[in-house]
Amino acid sequence: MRLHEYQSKEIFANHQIPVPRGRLASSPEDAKLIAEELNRPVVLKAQVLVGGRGKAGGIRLVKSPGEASDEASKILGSKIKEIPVRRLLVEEAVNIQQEIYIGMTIDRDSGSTLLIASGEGGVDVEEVARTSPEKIARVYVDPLLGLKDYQARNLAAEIELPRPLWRSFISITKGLYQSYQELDATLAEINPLVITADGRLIALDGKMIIDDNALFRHPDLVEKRDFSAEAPEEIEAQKFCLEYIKLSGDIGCLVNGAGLAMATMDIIQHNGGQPANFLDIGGGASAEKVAAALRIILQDPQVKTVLVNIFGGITRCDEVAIGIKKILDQIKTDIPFIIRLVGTNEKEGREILASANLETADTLQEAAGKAVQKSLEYAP
Amino acid sequence: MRLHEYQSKEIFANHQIPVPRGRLASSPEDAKLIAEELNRPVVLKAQVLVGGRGKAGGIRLVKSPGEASDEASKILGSKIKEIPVRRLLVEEAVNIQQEIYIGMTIDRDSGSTLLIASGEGGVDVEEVARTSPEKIARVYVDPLLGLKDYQARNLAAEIELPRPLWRSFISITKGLYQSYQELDATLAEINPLVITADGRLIALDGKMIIDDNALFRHPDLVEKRDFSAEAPEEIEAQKFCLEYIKLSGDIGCLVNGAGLAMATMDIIQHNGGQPANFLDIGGGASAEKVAAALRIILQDPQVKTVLVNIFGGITRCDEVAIGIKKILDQIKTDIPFIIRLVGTNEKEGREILASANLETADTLQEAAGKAVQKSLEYAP
Amino acid sequence: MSILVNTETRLLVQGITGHEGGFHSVQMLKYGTNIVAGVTPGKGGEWVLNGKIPVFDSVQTAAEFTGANASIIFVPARFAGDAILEAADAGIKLIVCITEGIPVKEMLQIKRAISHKDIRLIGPNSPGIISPPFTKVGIIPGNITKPGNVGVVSRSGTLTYEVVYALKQADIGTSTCVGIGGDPIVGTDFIDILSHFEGDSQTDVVVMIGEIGGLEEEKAAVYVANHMTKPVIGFIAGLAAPPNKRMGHAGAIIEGGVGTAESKINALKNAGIQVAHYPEEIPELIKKL
Amino acid sequence: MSILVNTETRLLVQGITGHEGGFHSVQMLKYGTNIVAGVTPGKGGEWVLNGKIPVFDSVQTAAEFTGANASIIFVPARFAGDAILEAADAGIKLIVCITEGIPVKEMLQIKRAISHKDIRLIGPNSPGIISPPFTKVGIIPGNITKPGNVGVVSRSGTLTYEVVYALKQADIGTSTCVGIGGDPIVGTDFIDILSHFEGDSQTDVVVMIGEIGGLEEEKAAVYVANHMTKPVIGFIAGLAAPPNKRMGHAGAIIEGGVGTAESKINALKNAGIQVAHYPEEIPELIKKL
Repeated sequence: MRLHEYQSKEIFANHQIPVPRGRLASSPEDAKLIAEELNRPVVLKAQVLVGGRGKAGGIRLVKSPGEASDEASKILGSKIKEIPVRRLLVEEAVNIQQEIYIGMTIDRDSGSTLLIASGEGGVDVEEVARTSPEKIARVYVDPLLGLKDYQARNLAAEIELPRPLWRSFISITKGLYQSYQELDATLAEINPLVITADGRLIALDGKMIIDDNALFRHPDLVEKRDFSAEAPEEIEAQKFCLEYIKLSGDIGCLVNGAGLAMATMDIIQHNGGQPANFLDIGGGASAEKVAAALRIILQDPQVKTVLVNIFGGITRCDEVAIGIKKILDQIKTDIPFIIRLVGTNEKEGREILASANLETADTLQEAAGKAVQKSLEYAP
Repeated sequence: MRLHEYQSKEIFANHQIPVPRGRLASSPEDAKLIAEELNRPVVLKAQVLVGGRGKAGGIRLVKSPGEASDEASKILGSKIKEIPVRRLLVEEAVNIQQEIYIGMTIDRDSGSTLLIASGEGGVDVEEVARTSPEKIARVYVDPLLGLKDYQARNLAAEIELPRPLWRSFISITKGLYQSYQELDATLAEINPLVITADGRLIALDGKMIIDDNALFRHPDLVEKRDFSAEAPEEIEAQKFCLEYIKLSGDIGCLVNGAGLAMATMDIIQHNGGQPANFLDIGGGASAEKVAAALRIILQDPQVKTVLVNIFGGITRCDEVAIGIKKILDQIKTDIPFIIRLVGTNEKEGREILASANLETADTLQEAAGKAVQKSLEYAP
Repeated sequence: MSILVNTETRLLVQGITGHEGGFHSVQMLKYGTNIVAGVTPGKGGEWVLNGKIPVFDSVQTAAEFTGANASIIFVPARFAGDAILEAADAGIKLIVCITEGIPVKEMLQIKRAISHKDIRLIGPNSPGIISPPFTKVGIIPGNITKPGNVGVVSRSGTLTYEVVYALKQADIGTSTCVGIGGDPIVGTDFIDILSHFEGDSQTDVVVMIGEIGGLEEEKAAVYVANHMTKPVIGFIAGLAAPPNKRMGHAGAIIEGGVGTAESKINALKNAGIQVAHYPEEIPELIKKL
Repeated sequence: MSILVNTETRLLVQGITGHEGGFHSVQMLKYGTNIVAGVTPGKGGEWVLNGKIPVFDSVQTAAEFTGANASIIFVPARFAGDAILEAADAGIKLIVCITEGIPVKEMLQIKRAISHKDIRLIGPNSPGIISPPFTKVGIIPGNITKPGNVGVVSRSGTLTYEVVYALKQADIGTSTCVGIGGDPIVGTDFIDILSHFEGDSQTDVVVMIGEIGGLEEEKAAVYVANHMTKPVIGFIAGLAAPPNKRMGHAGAIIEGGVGTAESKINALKNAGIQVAHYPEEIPELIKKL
């Protein structure tokens, strides 16, 4: 689960990381009021969970409360990459001398958290990493020991931060690591962390991603989740703990297991078709979950065929069959279904489906071939 | 630093450990008021940092607010093992069905925290450990992983706690471990943890000892420290970070290093004398610290001779000499001093002391012999 | 001979009284696995699976009383990390964690904590291990495999079934099939299992099934090129997957251009590994060896 | 030959610009120790000790530039734990921590964290190591020892000086003297050092100086009885000490009746170790061997 910039900054502030003064505004009046309170030039920042906000016009520097109100009314209600802007962060503008990058995430390879810093932060940091990898400093954090002062200090030295800022940098880095640990984040980053014209470090933008598997420890975050900023079908999927990603093709896929779901998409493509989605119902899915998954697939207007590929292990084919039957009883659709059930309780599953008039397949290759064929034939 | 029962219980309560309702009283009126509020029989418990409070009359069960006031006026102002009672914890009385012991401390041998529990808690738990060691359950906590649920559960099973209480026991044990970790304690114990007549677990008494080396992380505890409940010469010693323990002999010792201080006491005893104290000025002591240490020694009316034994490493003999000179300039005393300085800056130290008319010694055996001799000869 | 499990395996089931644990314990028993005990805290003293299997409150006591030397974990995600450490602490040498959804940072800690012990953890989020015809420690359906000389190792769950089933349909048998688990942090990696297969007299060919993300397959390819004498057939899922939802700049910087299906397929090919286009092509490639 | 340190030792001083670090660096240099670098974060680039020793911001860079293979730590207690881990992380194999007052639980974690690495930590709260006549890594005054064939190992600081000084006064020299540190949790125990002395060709006799508390001396006694061929002389401080301020019931239960001076002296005697009554008796006992 991704956090909004303002949420990340709230968390940062609670961990002694300096952030610009400011507040959230939901209306031009709010924006004006906050600008008046701050009594200096402010920045309006659209709170939407997509990258490239700035280039899409979601960030504006304004000089007066009146201008803040005017610009806020333009951004609020507009859409950035399909997501409506409902809230703005209104913050004091900061005089930037240098942009630094600092971030941390899980490094599968070393089995630890990897901290990265660069003296050349900002939106182009990935380009810096590609062209000048020596400008990226790295530190591995032992998962049992946590981040130590010397590690943060070594980063400061490596990115050639001026010495008077080391103490502040160490404190910010430790604050970021604590935020990352306490929130069960898989990513925490400050980009840019700026050196201001008057020689202070301040976190100008922040990003955090929380491990969905650890959300049960953070009911407050789940409660405050802003669904308006996310795609509705993905919200629905998450409600049922389904992994769903919408794609651009026309063959809806329902599969158990991420690897098999990808292999199913691959074989559709290999047969000349295009998957409409990635959908993993996980292990041991109930009939309700299967029904919910199919409902999401069928809501996609591009879908011309549905391919169900279940290889039962912890998932039982009979439960899946019950789910399919349920949804077909509820929703009348002429979209063709290709069903392949193999594994645990396969026989029982097939028996349940025997009554319904559904196309089945024995092999994955056969199922994919049929699905591609049906999708080409389908005319609603 | 030892915490009072009421402090430990405050900490426990903050970590979801059930404790009896109650508050601290400094006067009979307070005690009466609290008893009225609780509106049931209460226990008055003297808050003094010594063992065996109960046997010394520091714990009383009373049935009415009036009785609470009467008994409180008897205990308050009385002394338990030389310590004046200034505060009472007034708590609701609890109906006890079984007493359990649970405690944790540093286990040097395994390099970890050792948790101990017994189904036969209470004041005689050490006796239980001696006579029926199989009734003591143990769990070692990995210092990097911390206490895990299964470990607390295994303790519950081993002490044959009724299953309906396991969940509560695990929560209490984890709460105690968290208290211990957060407060940098070297000991945390609940004794007794009682099963009440109505089948709940409640912590009836608690003890915590905080690592003095970690007190810098707990300024609040240092601030709230109750010096009235501790011996004044030990308070004075702690102010200067001196390790001082008063003993019953008549030869005051000032030594650098705990091992050498003990060896000095041992050799005094070996020569037929008795040390008046253990005093370790630590490593690298300043002249001020040495002076403070001598002031504490000289305040002990039993002292008939002072033996200073310094073997300089990180401690410099010249600093020690300056400290000795300082105190002798300040305090006029006829108590004989035996001084032995060896090691770092020994020559400079001897030169500083050359002017003062002090007995010196080359070997420890010689110093101890002289000190014992002088103590026998001394007549004030 | 099989790898990791065999007829000497004395299996303990953590979470035996749960829905999934109970169901799959029955399946394992039917297959022939020697289940000696179950653990469910608070239910010690009960007997389950038609009164055949004793339940204990802790792994410690279960291991003491039954001599269990392997454990399989079916407990819910938020207790599964604790269950792994409990098994490790009780001296269990092979721990197979089926549970999916353990927070990744908890796994970082667990993996580090057991890394210095002589313990093999398979998973989490693993379908387990099957060695036809008699032993399975996991949830891989028994009827989709047959005994044979092909070792299978995979990061996926159900995709693994697809592969061993395709092998069986083509009359090719499996020596041992190991699902190492699909989570970012798992106890055992491809190289560990490949080295076991290299040393296993029953295994003549190895099938390795990877997917996008991480660098495991790339590292395994180097291992195969340098240390394996037996032929390896590969398959990588995720060619049609959209570019990874990148984990911020940090993820992008760490992974750089690697971790994609293309990079993995290239790495395998460069190591001399034949790569199938879809699961059912694997038996065809094996037959051509 | 000496143990742990020798003329190949390339020493780094953590906290070289501090009061104690500076003072004792001068002493070590004078004694002949090969100090190659100092570390004080924020002072990298300076040169100290009459411009002879370069200062670095981190152990990592210091070790890279100077090839330091040992480190001595003089930094204040609240930073000393971090300093130990920094040295360990930078690949320093011998770390001597002089600092006193590190919180005990921090040491539990540090000790556990480095326990799987090939690192020897001496201390904390140690006077260090001296190998007369040329190498000292610590604060033991150089002029109180002379070269010889007696190995000394001790938990105490100044009591150690007392002993080596008494040896010198009796014209007995020291091969290496190691102060393992007086804190409850230290990196290296008696047995480690005893085994080094047993294997050291220069050492013919070993003096072991213990004190009350813990079980180290009792365990060492068992080791001496079973594994040492060289004679060992013991001394235990604390016979006149009042009964330990017991750490609650838990401490009393854990330690039981052991850990007292009597129990330690008995353990040593039972292992065939002669025990001196006071430090200056040690040379007498050695001369009688």
